[in-house]
Amino acid sequence: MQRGERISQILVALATIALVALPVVAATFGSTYAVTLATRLLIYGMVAVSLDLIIGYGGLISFGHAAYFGLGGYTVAILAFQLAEGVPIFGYDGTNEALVAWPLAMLVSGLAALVFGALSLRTSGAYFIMITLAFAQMVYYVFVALKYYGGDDGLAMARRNTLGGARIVDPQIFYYICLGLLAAVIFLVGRFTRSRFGMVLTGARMNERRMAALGFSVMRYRLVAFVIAGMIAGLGGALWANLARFVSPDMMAWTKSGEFMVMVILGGLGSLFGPVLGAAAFILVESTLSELTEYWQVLFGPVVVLIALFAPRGLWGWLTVRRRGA
Amino acid sequence: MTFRTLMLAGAAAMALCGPAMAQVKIGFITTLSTPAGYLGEDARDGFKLAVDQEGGKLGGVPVEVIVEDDKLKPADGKQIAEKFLQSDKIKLFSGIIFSNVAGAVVPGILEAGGIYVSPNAGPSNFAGKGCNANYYVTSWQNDNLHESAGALAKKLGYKKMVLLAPNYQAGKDAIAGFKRLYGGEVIEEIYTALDQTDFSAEMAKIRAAKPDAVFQFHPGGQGIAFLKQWQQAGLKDQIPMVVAAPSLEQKIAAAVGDAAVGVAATTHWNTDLPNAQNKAFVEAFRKKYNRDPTVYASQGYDAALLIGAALKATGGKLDEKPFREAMLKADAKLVRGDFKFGTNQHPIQDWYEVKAVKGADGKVTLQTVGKVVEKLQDSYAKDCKL
Amino acid sequence: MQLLIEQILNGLQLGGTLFLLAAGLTLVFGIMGVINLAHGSLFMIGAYGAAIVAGKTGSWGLGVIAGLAAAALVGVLIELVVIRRLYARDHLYQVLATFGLILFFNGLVAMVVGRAPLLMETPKVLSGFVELLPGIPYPTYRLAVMGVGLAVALGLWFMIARTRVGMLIRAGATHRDMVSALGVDIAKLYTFVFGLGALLAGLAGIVVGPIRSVQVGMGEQVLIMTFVVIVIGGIGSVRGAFVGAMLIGMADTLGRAFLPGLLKMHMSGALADGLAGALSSVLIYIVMALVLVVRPRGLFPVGG
Amino acid sequence: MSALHIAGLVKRFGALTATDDLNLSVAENELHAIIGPNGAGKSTLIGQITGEIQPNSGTITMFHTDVTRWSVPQRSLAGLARSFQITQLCQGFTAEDNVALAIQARQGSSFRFFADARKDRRLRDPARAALARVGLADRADRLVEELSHGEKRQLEIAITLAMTPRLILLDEPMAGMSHDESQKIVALLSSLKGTATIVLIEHDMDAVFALADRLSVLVSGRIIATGTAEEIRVNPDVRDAYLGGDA
Repeated sequence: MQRGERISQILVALATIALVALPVVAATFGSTYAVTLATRLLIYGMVAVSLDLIIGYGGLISFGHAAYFGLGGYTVAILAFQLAEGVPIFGYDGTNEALVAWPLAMLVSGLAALVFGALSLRTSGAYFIMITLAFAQMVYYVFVALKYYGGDDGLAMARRNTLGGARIVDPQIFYYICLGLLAAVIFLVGRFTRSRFGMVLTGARMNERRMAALGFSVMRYRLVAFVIAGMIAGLGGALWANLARFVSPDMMAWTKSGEFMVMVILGGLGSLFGPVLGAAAFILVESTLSELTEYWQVLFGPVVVLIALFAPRGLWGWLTVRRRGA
Repeated sequence: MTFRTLMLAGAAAMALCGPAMAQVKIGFITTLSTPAGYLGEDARDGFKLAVDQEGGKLGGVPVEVIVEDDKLKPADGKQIAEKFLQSDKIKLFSGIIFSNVAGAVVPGILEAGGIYVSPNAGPSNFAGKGCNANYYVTSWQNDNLHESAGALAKKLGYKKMVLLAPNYQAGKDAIAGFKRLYGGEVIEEIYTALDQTDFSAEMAKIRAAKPDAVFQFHPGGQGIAFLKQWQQAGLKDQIPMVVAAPSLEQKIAAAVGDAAVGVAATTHWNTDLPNAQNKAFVEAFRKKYNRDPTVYASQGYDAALLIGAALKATGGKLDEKPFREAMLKADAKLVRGDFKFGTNQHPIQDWYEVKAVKGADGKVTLQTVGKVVEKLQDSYAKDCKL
Repeated sequence: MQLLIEQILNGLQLGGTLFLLAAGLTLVFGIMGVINLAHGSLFMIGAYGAAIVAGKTGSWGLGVIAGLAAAALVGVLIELVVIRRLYARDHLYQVLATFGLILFFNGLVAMVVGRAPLLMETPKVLSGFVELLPGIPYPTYRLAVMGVGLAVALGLWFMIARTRVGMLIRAGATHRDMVSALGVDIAKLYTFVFGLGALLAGLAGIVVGPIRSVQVGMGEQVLIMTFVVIVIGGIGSVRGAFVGAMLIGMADTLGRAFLPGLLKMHMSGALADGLAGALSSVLIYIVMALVLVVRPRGLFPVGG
Repeated sequence: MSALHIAGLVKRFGALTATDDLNLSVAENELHAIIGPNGAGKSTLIGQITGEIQPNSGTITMFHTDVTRWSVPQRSLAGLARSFQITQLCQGFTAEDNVALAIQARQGSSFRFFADARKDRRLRDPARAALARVGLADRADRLVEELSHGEKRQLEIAITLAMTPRLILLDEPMAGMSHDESQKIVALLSSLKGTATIVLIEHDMDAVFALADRLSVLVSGRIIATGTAEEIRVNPDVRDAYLGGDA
């Protein structure tokens, strides 16, 4: 354990240095694409961390996490759209200000997570997986049918949100904003998981019956975790909308939820930093394979199967924990 | 171990396509996976055929076509475009099949100073106010597909019709487009669900509504399912059907078989168009790929020919003004016949009526019946300030 | 009135198709506890096998045999290579591994067979109509689909309730140790059950081939709906799958048939169209959510 | 005053009546043992006392409060603590974590998100004390999965004690223990007598007769006799139904 912790600390330190230095290095090589790509990794990493809170720590296998990601993105895009069109929404003119739009995105995703979570958490096991999927599908189809916001074609954002009135066009600045927010998310989720709340959440995963007998109403703790995860995913969606300056129902497709799950497991369940690594590895492997061959699925599918079969601890566990006798 | 080696392989692959070469690179972002993968495959193969016929050149300029699968996900398409733009320094793009992918990808390309030549999708938001000097559509503006079908329904004398389309943007555009040139009475508009594969409920409704004819827009697999079920429901011999090209192209006809026979469709290209270029194209395509080309293959081919004509005039330079001047001349003999760009850089072209017929070999193919509309231009061009 | 009867028939027919898909899925889940997302891939393989062989030989019968054999064979193969390593694992890993299998099979079929949809015609005997009620000609093939669904339901019931294999299956679901103690090779039993599930998926693929499009990714379009069915019915319950399939078939068909009209009575046309479209798309999910909120383990819960 | 009062309790599973008009009263600070042959309905009874199983009819009263419709956590917070027949522990946590959770449950809401629970002395000190009481002080930092079977049983009891309960329900606490380990538990339970109400379900007759103030005999879902060890030993119904049935 001790040794594993030291390795983790070294890895995190190295990764932090690399991530902070990345735009500078990229600039010297004249590669702006590296920054865009890295920003994407940070955002997916953030969503994966949020999903890890409920899957890895809470043991709640949500197959609909993309819904909260998408709702966050749509909130930001719709607010900007309403402002641009000059049409108020629910009596509100809309906004292009990140300090307003991003918290609102988290609020919308959090509210959705509250409602869907409260209903879903009545079930467990495979039923929970399927009902979370069902709710995500509902959101997906609603946005497909919302012609006013582009329906299936999606909704473009003419420009990025402003942050405190300042424009954030520069990809490097936007990258650092995402990096800062990801660091904040990891810090907070890390605190949550070690707190009393986290002990209850984790304990309920390990033995729900025991926790109930101790006097914990586990559903309430799970619901709060579900809402927190939804809010973080919503923030991720808001950032994504700003990065891509485009949202579409595709953000909430069930395959997207599946991809987030792959990222979490690939990185390592319940490992806090692992999901970020998992997101990075996922995107790199997928894009590399689809560059190599148009039949990338034939290679990528087995990779996913192998992860599921042989990498229960994920990349992070593989890097930090040395198995006995190995 | 697995991941380390994979990532190394990936890094090596990325390193290989690093430095720029003297040739013109064309980023071809298209849909190769998902059920709609055959559309992108054909567009790509048509495009590549034109390049291969010139021995790796277009208009005498060496080109490298870099193809990648957008997986029918707008975000993935955008990601690929960014990589092409920023990492591979590509300026010239083509290949996108679906409007939603185009909606996400095209603005980024144009802002970065790139040029986009569409071989398929022609969404309305880039045709009117949103038109752009570096954006060309060589296929059709989306509405044209359905406008021509509306014109055909009018020509065939159908007075009362039922219209069906999926409940998303393209479906709604289809019905609006159809009505523009149809002019007759629409008894009912029925919207089907995305991914719906069983249409029995809708067909019972149509039977009850007793229209003169029906227009439906369901591209790809949905269209195949619709035609099969239409025949099984016994409606094929009772109610005539009019469709636009995406709902009945060569592959759909082959996959549906008997159920397609007798259905009327409109298209701007067909295998049997009698011009010399087309005959040569169809023959070359069959020879190279051992299958019949679809309308998507013809569009990929024509897009390549138009790019080639422009490259020839500029000597491979992609500077905005000369390239645009050359491109707009459309100085190429296209397989579809006459072609002109409108002011919004979308096509002005003829539309034909085709019918599915069963050949002596039992295969169902599309046969051209005649022209439906001549020199059709889209209704958005007037809003374009170019 | 005629229209209503016809739409109810349509609902039953869709339910029959869904049941064919759901039966194999629920069987595999009920007995081995495995969530198999790749069920849709087996469905696709069945349809492809049948379409290719029927197309080459011109014989529908040979096509059916080929489709069933292909699906069962691939099913047994993935059980031996992948699925059996997942029995003791968390659902999470099952979802993940079978998600990977979907990608693999979609890529493989596109690579080997090609991306274009395949031709699969209705068998000649079944291509006519039957006039069930005056003025409602109903496609023979669709009646046949209902018949196959019903036959599979009865066959499964008979097998599970009345045969030795069925006894072992029932016992294996609840008392693994006991079955092992009886000297039955539980690994073989599981391979058999998974193969049977695959066979049923393949059968569903063959049956819908002439109604729908035989193409890459055809499995995923129906996969989620199938999961909705078995979740409503109670995962693992064949009876539940039957009831769930009928319920969803009805809800989906009747929703699409009558919702727009109902809404138009109360609001403007365009709004009604939009709302009806969205509502009928999500109707089955609403039904599922309602059922689960009231009965968190489905209509026919299985096991303790 | 009775700590636990059960009246007319009925639970049916289909055709099977697992609890059949059961009546039971346990006085405050009494150690009350429930014995019965296999299949008598002990698990179902425990399930209903703890709230995991809802009865078809009848009432359960704890310290004069009707708790029949209360949830498991509600009953726990009202002062009921139980040990499980088959150990129910959080496997991935250390022994101390497991006990600390029990203490945490008694310190109000756990919606506290920021402070590190493992460095919280308000949780850790009492947890160590409870572990020391059952003789597990030196195993505090071990993961549960590394403990022996007997140690897990001891941990179960440490958790139960840490809940500072008014009513303790022990479901076969000595099952699978060695003789020495059982003796330790018997000594521990004796030391608890008089400080809390204990309901003990146990197969080890020596332990039961040594510890219990009173015994109830459960057969086919009914209590057929209640009394002191002596009374039960000579009760002809018990001999007939219980000991006879066992042979």
